[in-house]
Amino acid sequence: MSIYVDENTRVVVQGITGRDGSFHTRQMMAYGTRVVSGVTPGKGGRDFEGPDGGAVPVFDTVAEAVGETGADASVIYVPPAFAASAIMEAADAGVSFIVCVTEGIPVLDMTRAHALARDRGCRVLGPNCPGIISPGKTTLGIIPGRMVIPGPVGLISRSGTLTYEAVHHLTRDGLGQTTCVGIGGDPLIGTSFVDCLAEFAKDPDTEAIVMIGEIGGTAEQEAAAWASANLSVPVVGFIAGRTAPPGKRMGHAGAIISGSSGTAAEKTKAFEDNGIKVAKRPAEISSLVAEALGG
Amino acid sequence: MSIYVDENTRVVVQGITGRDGSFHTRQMMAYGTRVVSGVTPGKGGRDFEGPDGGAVPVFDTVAEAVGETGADASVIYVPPAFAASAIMEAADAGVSFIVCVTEGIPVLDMTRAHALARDRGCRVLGPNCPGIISPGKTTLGIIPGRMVIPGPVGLISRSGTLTYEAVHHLTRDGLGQTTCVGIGGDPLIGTSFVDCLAEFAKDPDTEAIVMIGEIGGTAEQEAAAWASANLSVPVVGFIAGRTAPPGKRMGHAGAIISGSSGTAAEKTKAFEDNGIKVAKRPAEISSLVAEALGG
Amino acid sequence: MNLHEYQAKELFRSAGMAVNPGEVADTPEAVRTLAEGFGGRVVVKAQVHSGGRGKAGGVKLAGSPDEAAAHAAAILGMEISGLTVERVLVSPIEDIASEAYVGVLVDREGQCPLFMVSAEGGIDIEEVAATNPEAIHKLRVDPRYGLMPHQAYWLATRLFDDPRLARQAARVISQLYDAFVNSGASMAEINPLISTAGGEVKAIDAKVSIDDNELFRRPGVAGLRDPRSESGADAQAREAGLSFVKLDGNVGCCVNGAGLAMATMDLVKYYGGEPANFLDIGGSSNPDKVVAAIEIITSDPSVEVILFNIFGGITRCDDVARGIVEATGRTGIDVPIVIRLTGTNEDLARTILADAGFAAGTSMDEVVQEAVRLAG
Amino acid sequence: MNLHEYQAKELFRSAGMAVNPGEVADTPEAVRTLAEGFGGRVVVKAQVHSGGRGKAGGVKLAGSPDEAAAHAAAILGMEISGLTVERVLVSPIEDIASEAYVGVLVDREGQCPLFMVSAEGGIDIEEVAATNPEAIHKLRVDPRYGLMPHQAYWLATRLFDDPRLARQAARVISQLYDAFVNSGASMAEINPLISTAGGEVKAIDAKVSIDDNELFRRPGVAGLRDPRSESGADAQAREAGLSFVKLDGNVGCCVNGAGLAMATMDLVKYYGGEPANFLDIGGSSNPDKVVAAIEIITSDPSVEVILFNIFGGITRCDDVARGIVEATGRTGIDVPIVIRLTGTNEDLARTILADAGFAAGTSMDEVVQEAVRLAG
Repeated sequence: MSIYVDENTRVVVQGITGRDGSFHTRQMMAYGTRVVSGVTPGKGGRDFEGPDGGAVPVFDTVAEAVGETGADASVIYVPPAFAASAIMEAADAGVSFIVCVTEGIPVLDMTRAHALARDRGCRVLGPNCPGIISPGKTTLGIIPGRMVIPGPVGLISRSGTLTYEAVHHLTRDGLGQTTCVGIGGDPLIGTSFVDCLAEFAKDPDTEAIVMIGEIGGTAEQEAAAWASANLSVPVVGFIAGRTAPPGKRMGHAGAIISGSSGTAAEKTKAFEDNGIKVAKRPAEISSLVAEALGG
Repeated sequence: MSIYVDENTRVVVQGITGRDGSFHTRQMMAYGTRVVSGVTPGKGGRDFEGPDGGAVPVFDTVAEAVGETGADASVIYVPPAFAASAIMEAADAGVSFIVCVTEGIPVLDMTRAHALARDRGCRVLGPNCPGIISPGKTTLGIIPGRMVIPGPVGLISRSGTLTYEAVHHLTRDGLGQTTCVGIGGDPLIGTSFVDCLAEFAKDPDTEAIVMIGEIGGTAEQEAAAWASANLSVPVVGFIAGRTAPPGKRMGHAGAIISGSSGTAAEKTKAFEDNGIKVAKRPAEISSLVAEALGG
Repeated sequence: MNLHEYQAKELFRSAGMAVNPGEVADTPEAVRTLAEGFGGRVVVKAQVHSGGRGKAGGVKLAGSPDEAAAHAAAILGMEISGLTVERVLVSPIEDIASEAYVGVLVDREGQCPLFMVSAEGGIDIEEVAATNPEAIHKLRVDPRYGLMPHQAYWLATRLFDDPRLARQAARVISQLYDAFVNSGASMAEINPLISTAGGEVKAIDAKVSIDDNELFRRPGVAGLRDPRSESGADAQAREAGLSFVKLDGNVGCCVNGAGLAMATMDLVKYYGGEPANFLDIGGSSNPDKVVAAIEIITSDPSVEVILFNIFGGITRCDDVARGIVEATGRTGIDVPIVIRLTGTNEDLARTILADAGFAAGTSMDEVVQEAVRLAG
Repeated sequence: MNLHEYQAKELFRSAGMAVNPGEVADTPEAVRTLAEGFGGRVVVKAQVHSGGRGKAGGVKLAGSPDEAAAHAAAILGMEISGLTVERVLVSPIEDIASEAYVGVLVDREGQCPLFMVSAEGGIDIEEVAATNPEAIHKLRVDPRYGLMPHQAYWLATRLFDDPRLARQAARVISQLYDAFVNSGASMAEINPLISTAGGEVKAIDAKVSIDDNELFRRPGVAGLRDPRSESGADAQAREAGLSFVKLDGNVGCCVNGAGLAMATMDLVKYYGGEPANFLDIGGSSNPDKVVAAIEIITSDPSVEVILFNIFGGITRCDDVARGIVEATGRTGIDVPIVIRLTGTNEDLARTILADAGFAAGTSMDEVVQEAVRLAG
């Protein structure tokens, strides 16, 4: 099983005719994702050409795309100035799962977008996230399909390429994945570690979980406590940013140690206190998972 | 039984130290209403002197008043510039029933206040309404207590003095009331005819219902349809404004015929089509009720 | 409070909207000069608060400055729906490719702003609603979020197929919403919103009604009131804080409470009379208001009788009685006054009135019948 | 982006807030003149982006214009937390009766603006939070409604018991919220918000951080950036669209992705080295960015080795390889470069690098160990 998305998920791509949107739409379609429609205001009525000549209808608005093609999930590749609006449009159109890849959205815009998504009972993944992939089934976002294989590991991460690094080792070691979720590096994200843990907890195929965190905020600490209280499967953790200085934003808008809170040490301790083994190097994640599954 | 409020309702008065607020608070207390606290920003810590020397504590904020005195209903007598804010404050403080007497609140303010009340699951009566009285139990607002007596009639009205006129006849004819509700003359009101009908429908003591409507909007038409589909007790109606010209606001902000819709004829027809007897004169209301109860 | 077209357009312009140019003038000569400045081909439009302006001959196209001046001479001073035209708006004639309608008002049912748009613009939207309702698209605005960009765009795509026009229209719609909210309007509309042959979208006619309850906190908007656009009685009522609507009958009515005031008018009619007005003195019981009410009612020469119907709740009957005595003492009232008083301080009121030679009934029906009889 | 105190105060003033007067100057003579204008008794405050300004001697009270000039002479040019003081703010000394703290920032957990206020102002709020957390009152603002008047008033009553002061503070709090939202801030604070002996409430010190993601649509705010407040490398990185943070080690790092970049730094440390920087070239694979990255890294004289760690997803390894070859060809790099490349177009990248004489590993651990070894 997979969480949030699967081979039946019907995807509308917002910003499908843009540079990033068109590239990743083709990648997703090549992987098998059911991209049923696209949206670019002003380009409604055209067809987007997928790989192998497949055509995807383009609409002016998400409401039309949902109405005409029954999309239930959206992936957003629009520039930061319009991305929060794109989330609100999707939520308003009745899409129930929204992946927002865009980085650099003003945080006050996101307070409103998240509020509307909550009002509409709609889940947002991200923003500033690589998306979600369920090996062999579907991918929404930008995670390269070739680096994953199906298997028993659920993976949740705040980061993109660091996730690839971890998955790379897992896959090489034959430890396939149920679903890999990049929750995003922004301070305000729609889907938290705890949200994903709760989904993985309901998935009988997920036998171990990897959580890749980083400095900033308290999401890892909350996830550790939740995991300890609610999960029966083993969890392996990693925290990036042990050498990050306080008060400096480390690339991700959310990766910042404020005062003395949100440090890697604090998060590592929260993991360990709650029985989560913490890898010291990315490469070690895979061996800890193998151990946990073996034990 | 009564609807919405009864002798156990704990009332906080917003604007208790103002001219109207202090007068009507004393009137309410004299009638038996449990006024447990008052709010006037900047006057927290004082006591308001009720009739018979009873003292009511005054707070700076509704949150404090609710916290300290367990108020679950509020009556608002603050000027129109601050009244929508007062509703929002009460809704935010967890008050579940709010009576807003104030007339002249900007309608865009009310769009926000009603939205917050809905978000907080809180019922607003009014604004621009005389309030609610349950004869012998409690009164919230400005309806004079001496004109009502307990009995089997539920009364709902968009108007103030016209309600008094109707109740005057009922009382004189020995037809007492379970509850009289003035829902208010503004275009955006928190409690509709239908809301009140649904409450009266649950009250075994209410054996007949009077609906006093006026021109403007479609609330009476909806209420008539609802009554016909859901009510087992007889309903008597009255519509004010048969001689009102279109496009002119007749005092109440909500009493305006827009184009050809919202006319008294339209509403009278909706009443009659749904089996509601319509009085031609206010004085006739009482005799139609007597007939209905007798029949 | 209604704004004139030129005022509404100025409001829209200050929200950044593309509005066709225009200047107001109150003499044919000034109109000629403006027409010259606009290149000669102009439209001259009466600035009055009336929907039937065009049909009444208050809107004319001119091919030259001379023709514009001639039209202005005809329109200025014209009576439209009882209002005298004091000013005209002069605008260059636009090269119209299509006309749409965009309006926003506060919706009772949704308790929120409601947009109504139609690709069929330039005509009476009520007519479109009656004959071709599917041509009108509606959208409710959640006041918690305001008009969201995708909503403005969706509305715009109902009006124009061409994405370049739709994008411009979406901007206009957002600006209309901003102007609506920021001016405290209860209604704002553009009719028509045109596209030009050159691919521009702009507002050609504008209508805005301001929520009277907003005026206290918007002195700039309140200052747009045109005193010449309301009658003396209306202005006096407004200043005195009375709700007043002039009607065509001869029974002058003075009542406390809007619902009771309407019911009183209806009862006058029921008993065969014709009410001369709607007048609500409100909940307060200030004798000055009663005096003002009597002055307003008696300023109408049709009035044959004054009917008081007071049900005292907050309103104290004695205050009303004092007002009646004061007003009748101050100005000689030459029509009969019939009075119904009941409720708060009724007995005291009766004494005050009796001392001044007035009787007062207690039954609304009886007193209304008496008034109708006296009005003949 | 942090604003200077004087800029933040100007922002607050334009929101209508009561802020104590002040003017900036960059010479002792100008400070003397300002002090004279303010009546002699002034405070002279260094304008640098640093919290420790007071302790570092950057804030001085002066009893006379001469003393103010003398303080300015000492403060101007002073180094505080590595930043040179270029300007001072001169303000009259206020007659302070009480000091409070008011701050607003975006709360991760509530996903909304969060106010923090304390009647204990004028001191470091983190200290209050640590020693007396109950003295801090918090309030979340629902972004759908904004800060509601009763919320501002509730916050104000946490600060001042006197209703006249609380009313003024409520106004300041509302204005702070408006300034926060309208400038696209991520944090705005007043510390202290004082009451004077005369019963006035006003802001004495102000701090504002702007969300960098807002700058594109707020040219006015973006124009407040002080180029002298950031290092050349920081400015260069910002202009090239790179995320860069200078650190104290000697292993220069160039990585794609923030998480991987942090993990790379951590691994350097794990193997006994010290990272010289955090540098994320982002998801795009523009060779120019790689060139800029190498220039920034090599401008740090401490750097003994450059470590590339690229996991190609969207980033194409061949683009990075081209950037490396171009940068090394253009400017003579005199430190060794170790490279790890894996993922998209890895083979092509390897060929490009080999042609230019570079080898590239595939294991992050091996390459980091090699870099640490080379850095000595």
